[in-house]
Amino acid sequence: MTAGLFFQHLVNGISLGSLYALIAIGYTMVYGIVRLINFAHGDIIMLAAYFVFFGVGMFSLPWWLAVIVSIALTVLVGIVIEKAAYKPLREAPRISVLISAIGVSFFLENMGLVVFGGRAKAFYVPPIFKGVINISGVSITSLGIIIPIISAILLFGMVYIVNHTVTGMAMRACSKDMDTAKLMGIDVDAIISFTFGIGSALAAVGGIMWALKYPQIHPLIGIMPGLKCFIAAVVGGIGNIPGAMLGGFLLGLGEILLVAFLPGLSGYRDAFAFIILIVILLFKPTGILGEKVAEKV
Amino acid sequence: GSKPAETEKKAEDAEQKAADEDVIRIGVYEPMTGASAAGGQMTVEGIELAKEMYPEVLGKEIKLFIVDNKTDKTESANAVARLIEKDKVCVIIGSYGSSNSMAGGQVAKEKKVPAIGCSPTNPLVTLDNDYYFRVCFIDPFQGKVMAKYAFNTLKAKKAAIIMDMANDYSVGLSNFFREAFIELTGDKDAIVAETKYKTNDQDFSAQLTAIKDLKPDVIFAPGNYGESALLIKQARDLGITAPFLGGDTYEAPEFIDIGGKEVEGVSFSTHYTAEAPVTEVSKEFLDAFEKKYGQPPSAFAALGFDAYLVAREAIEKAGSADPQAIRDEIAKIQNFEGATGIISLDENGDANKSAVIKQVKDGKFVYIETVQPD
Amino acid sequence: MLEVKNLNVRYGGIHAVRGIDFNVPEGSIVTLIGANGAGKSSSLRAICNLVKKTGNVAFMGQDISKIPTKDIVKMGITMVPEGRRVFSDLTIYENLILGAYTRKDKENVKKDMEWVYSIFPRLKERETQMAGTLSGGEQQMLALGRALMSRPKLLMLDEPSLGLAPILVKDVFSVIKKIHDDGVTILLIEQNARMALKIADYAYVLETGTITLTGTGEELLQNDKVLKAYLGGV
Amino acid sequence: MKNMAKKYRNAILTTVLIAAFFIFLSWTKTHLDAYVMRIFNLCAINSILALSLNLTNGFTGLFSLGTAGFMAIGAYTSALLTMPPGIKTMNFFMQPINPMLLNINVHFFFALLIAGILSALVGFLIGAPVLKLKGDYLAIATLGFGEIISVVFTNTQTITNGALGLKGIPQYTDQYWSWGVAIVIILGLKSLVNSSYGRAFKAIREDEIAAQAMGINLFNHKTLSFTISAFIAGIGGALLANLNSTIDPTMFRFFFTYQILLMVVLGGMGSITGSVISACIITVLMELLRVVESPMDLGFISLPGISGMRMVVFAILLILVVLFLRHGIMGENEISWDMLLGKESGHRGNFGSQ
Amino acid sequence: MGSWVRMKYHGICCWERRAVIVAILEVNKITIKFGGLTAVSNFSLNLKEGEIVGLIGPNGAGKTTAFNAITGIYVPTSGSIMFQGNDITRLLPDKITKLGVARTFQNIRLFENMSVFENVLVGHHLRIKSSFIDATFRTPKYNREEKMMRDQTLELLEKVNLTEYLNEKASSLPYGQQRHLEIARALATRPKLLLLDEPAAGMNPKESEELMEFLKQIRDKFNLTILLIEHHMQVVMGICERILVLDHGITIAEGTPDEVQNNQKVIEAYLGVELDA
Ligand SMILES: Nc1ncnc2c1ncn2[C@@H]1O[C@H](COP(=O)(O)OP(=O)(O)OP(=O)(O)O)[C@@H](O)[C@H]1O
Ligand SMILES: Nc1ncnc2c1ncn2[C@@H]1O[C@H](COP(=O)(O)OP(=O)(O)OP(=O)(O)O)[C@@H](O)[C@H]1O
Ligand SMILES: [Mg+2]
Ligand SMILES: [Mg+2]
Repeated sequence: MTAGLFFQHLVNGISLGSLYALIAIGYTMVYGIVRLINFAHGDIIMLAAYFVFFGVGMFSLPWWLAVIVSIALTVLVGIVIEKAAYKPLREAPRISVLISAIGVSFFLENMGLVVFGGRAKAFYVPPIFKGVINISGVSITSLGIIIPIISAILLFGMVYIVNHTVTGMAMRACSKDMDTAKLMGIDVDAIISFTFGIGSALAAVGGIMWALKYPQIHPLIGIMPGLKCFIAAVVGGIGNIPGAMLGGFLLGLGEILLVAFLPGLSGYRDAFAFIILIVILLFKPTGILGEKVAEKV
Repeated sequence: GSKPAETEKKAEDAEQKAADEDVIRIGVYEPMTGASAAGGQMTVEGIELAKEMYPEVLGKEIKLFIVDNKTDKTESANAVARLIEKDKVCVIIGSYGSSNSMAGGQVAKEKKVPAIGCSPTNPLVTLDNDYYFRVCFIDPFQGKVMAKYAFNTLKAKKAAIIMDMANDYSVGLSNFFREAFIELTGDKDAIVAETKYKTNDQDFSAQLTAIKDLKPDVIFAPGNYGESALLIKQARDLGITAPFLGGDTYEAPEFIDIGGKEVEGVSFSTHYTAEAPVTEVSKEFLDAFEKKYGQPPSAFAALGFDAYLVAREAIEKAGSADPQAIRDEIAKIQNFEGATGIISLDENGDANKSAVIKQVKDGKFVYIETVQPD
Repeated sequence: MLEVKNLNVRYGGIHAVRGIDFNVPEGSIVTLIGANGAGKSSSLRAICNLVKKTGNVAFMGQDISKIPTKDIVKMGITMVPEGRRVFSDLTIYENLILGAYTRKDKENVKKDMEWVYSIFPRLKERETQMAGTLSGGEQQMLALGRALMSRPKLLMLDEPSLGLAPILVKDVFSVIKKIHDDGVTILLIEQNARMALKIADYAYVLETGTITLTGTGEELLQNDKVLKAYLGGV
Repeated sequence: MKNMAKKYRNAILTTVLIAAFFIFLSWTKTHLDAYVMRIFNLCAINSILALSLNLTNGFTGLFSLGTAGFMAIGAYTSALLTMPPGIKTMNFFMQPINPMLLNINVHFFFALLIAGILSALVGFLIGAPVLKLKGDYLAIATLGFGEIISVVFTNTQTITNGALGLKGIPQYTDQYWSWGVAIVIILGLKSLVNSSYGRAFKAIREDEIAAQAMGINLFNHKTLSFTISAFIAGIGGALLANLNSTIDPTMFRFFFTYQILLMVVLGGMGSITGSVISACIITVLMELLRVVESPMDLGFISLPGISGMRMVVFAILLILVVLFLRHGIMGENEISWDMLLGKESGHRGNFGSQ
Repeated sequence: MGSWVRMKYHGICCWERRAVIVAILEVNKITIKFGGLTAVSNFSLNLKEGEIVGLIGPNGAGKTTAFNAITGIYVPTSGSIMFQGNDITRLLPDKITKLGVARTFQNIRLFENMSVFENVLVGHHLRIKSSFIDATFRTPKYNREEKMMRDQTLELLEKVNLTEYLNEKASSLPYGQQRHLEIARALATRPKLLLLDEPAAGMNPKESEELMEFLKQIRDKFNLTILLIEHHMQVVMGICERILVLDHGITIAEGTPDEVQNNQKVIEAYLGVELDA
């Protein structure tokens, strides 16, 4: 393999990995606080993309305004979903909430099919996201630079919120013991809504970036990113924000380099994500950066 | 009413009776949800248009029973069983996706009700099943057509294949292309690379980067139009200039929307063309479709349209709604004028049709040539 | 300050608290004692609206029986729950900060934290340790410290000496007294009935959900029945 | 003594019920049409699959999502063991089938058994490493294994025919096979979970550390539960393959597992009868809901059929049921003779002579 | 009363062993570290058959951690643990229980959704010889074992006065009864050594007294050796023959209740100036 080719693969991997990372952060946020595998996360990603699609296509908004409106709407949807489908189940066994999440996911996907139709549609890409830079044979798209930057900014933002603000502490407190959190005077419902809001906003940013990079949208578009990014979050240590970033990069790079070095195995690319996942979990059962919660008996 | 349930029941009975008298029942099972929802929906558009244009046969109204198969085999089999047993249809149209067709076909075969596939191009669909027919050509032919085009027209000596390994259509077609291309070039190593992706993948950069290095003359990449458009886009971003070739699934307006200027020059085989309308029906169909849906039809809509027409024709000839009689009539279909061309069914029940090759030029599908079957 | 009337708590079929009445006058220490499962904790949880209940609870003349927990806390009632319930994923420092969640006077929060650390130096040593890995007793200290951080008007303590070393039990009781001297009203649940009665102004004995005996701490300490049932009949 | 009598009474009642059920099965053969029959068979198969998942998730507290993968193993095994060589060659027209597989052909009974055993074997091999994971981590890892199996099956062209799948699998599965196997599994599972091993499983579910302190070997018991579950799933998959007559790898993906998980939760985690009831309900419901997709004529207004509505309605129903029936239809209880006849409830009344 | 004979029989074996006089448990200089924190340091302990020994010390002294090491939940950083001549330092908890060490937990850990009866039945599971196949097909071998387990469970529950709760969910029991149940469940594993982590926590003096009686009883009935962590001095001083005092993971004193009670170090670190309860 020539150096140029290798660098091309590396660039591809970083570009994909940062996108995974971006979405994985949202997953990890929600999971970390609410302990819920939000199966609908991938579908929220899809919705965000459709909101921009309609904003630009039907309401002729400028793209940046469409993006802002989409993020706002997505946050709203996220909060509504939480209130309608998860909140009534606060005291229920966790598996019930999980089923509810699967239900929401089915609902969004199939409602999407009914309302938007099943055909893949083209997503509008503003010219500034279209550029390709060529450095001695290695092509880098402008998104390949923009996405990692956005991911990094959001990463730091989230780490700051969760670890260094009182709201963040309250979020973590709720994640462990809601009753006692209430005894601290914390408005648990507000905190959880806030968490879902942030999670959805991250999903929206992730979804829009995804659609810009892969400008084809249909109602099932969120499923694979949803699953892969969840894996990324788990690999990094679910609930751990830098872990999500790390997991995303690992997965993105790993997938690309697998195909690069072992092209004969390109058919096993999807299995690869799961194999990484399982191998890592076997050595570190809570993910790479996940803290070992030694249960104190 | 004071006893709604009873009234309803009565109404149902009455309807049932009426149905026996002056309605001909045709069943449709297509993926309206699930992974292939798009294909199913496109096909149904064509079927519904056909029903609007030709609502009657034998002086009776035709009633369509459209059921969803969720892109799932078990559901496909359920759907066909339901159409036959509950809706009492005399002929069935569907389904997008060869694997769904096969699952449904098994039930149809057992119950001896004929089925007409619109676009399942896999040879296995009709093989060993006397009750399954189709109005499209099959993959071996399509693969050969594209191999010839690559070799003769594009003068390609080396080709790369990128296939959707979870999609039987893509796997099958790739295989036939490979065989034909190797035969034409006489070079065992004419296929320089064969890489895979999976339905719903969106990132192909790794596969493409690897191919770029091998510098093929053409790249054959059959698959769903959405993924394929993305794939070609990414290839151009990576600086791959080799022409891309594909199959009939490319022919959807969204292919160009998604691919934008990057899919310029992409060629593919398909079932018919508006520019060189093979038949009168083609023109008629095109106009009506534009009028109803406000956009040009996809190949699947056209095939759905044709499947309906063939079914209607067979009923007409059979003179009754007897499934067996209809089956026998379908088997005899020769030189039938459909929107996609002249349809003649061979002994397997496959349509022996010409294929056309189209290319994307200036954001439009442009007709290049017609290829006759051997 | 706190008036409880006809309080009932039911868990499915179990009628845990059966229409009890009691008062906590401002500036007093009132204790509830009673055997395991008598319904003491349930009563406290009901006051904070953490469990479904019927009956009336008034705090400083205001009806709080329908007010959500978080607002009750804002009004000045803080509870140290049974079994510590520290936030195990948070450090000691963060637990304490959350104790002051409803407070706006950030300046004083700092001072109060020093105060809490001076009462429980062990907490200071382990400031950045995760609360979940603390020993039982350390967690109890943290739970108490956390409650103090909210500067409550009424502090409700559910078995604060549970699992504490004797030396700490004494400390805890002296802290309780100290807090009380600072003007905090206290409602205390204790198994360690002797110590509780010693510092209590007034006491209620709870048996299977009903109040069977009341009196000042002194009185109950002398009471034969109490002596036998709760003080080990020495 | 009273207990002994009750035991005999229950055994007799069960036998009578099963006999009656088989008479009913022979009645269905002539009286139900093929469509209803298919659904009826699917009810049995889905019950089997739900029971498989319930054993790990409901009884042992192992959050496992690998069912679809184990089904795939069972389905392919049985398919390859029952398809005649001619059909196999026809299927494998792109790449010939592995010659070792071409000529094997066994009776359906053995095909089912081997399907179960092979699936159990894989379950055992997978379980050994991953069962040390807990909770959601176990869930995602087992989900991963299911997906890996599907990817592997897509790639192993000479064994599975890849994405093209297998067609023309003999349709051996009829109501006797499907319900017969279901009944055997129901009875076997009931016996297992009410035994000391079943109690050990439940203890692990309740509190692993305490269970271990009770001398229960976590690894052995978890692996046991996981392997039995894989065995059952493999048989379920085999029955499905021989009912559908065609299979491909995309059939056995996580969606399938989700659907089965729904059945388990709706039926009640840790309830055998619950799983069976809800598997039947959901299977039938999916068909009944087709109504919302066909055009409706309400007399005064006629609504066009909206395709896809069925899944929307299904999703909404699903959420509603979880919201309002969070422990499922049965909770952790069972329908038992004692309960039906008004004595103590099934799972509580199982202490010895008293 | 039938099966108490069996239990006694079991007991007799132990009596015979006692003649040999080996320490039933030998903890040799174990150290347990969590990251930088040394929870237990160079802790040694010798238990003779039939003893009741107390382990006390301030909060966070490392008592529970030492228990966890003995029962296999933590592996000590260094040192070794021998039980009846077997090295159990690195064994898994279930293996250790099988050898005859049972425990209760500081925070009660019952199988909450199982009945009281089932909780204790689970304690018997480790002794059964039938395989799961026997269990599924209800072979006579299994039926015999099942009946034996049930009988023994009923007797055990009678002994600890929980018969009236037989079919209640464990979590619905009053706290004190839950502690009793936890002990009963531990006894079902037929231990030779029983480790109790604060059994009297949350009990009032009256209940504590009853508990002491109960512990003495079961010690004799089941011929147990008991190691006990407790903060209630009344209990510790009342039933322990020997007491170890831990502070910061280090053994600061060891001796009879009287000795310990008057040890200056212990008073400073743990008891405080004057004993109250
Ligand atoms: N969440 C619950 N669900 C069901 N029953 C409960 C619940 N919480 C408490 N109970 C029951 O209610 C009764 C009173 O319990 P409560 O915790 O109030 O007692 P307590 O007096 O605080 O006892 P303790 O000294 O053990 O803390 C007990 O019988 C208990 O089993
Ligand atoms: N898993 C763990 N990770 C980190 N530190 C731990 C862990 N378990 C225990 N510790 C620390 O070890 C020390 C000893 O804890 P341990 O629970 O043994 O105390 P203890 O003597 O039982 O106290 P108490 O009487 O309060 O229960 C404590 O400082 C505790 O914080
Ligand atoms: Mg209490
Ligand atoms: Mg302890």
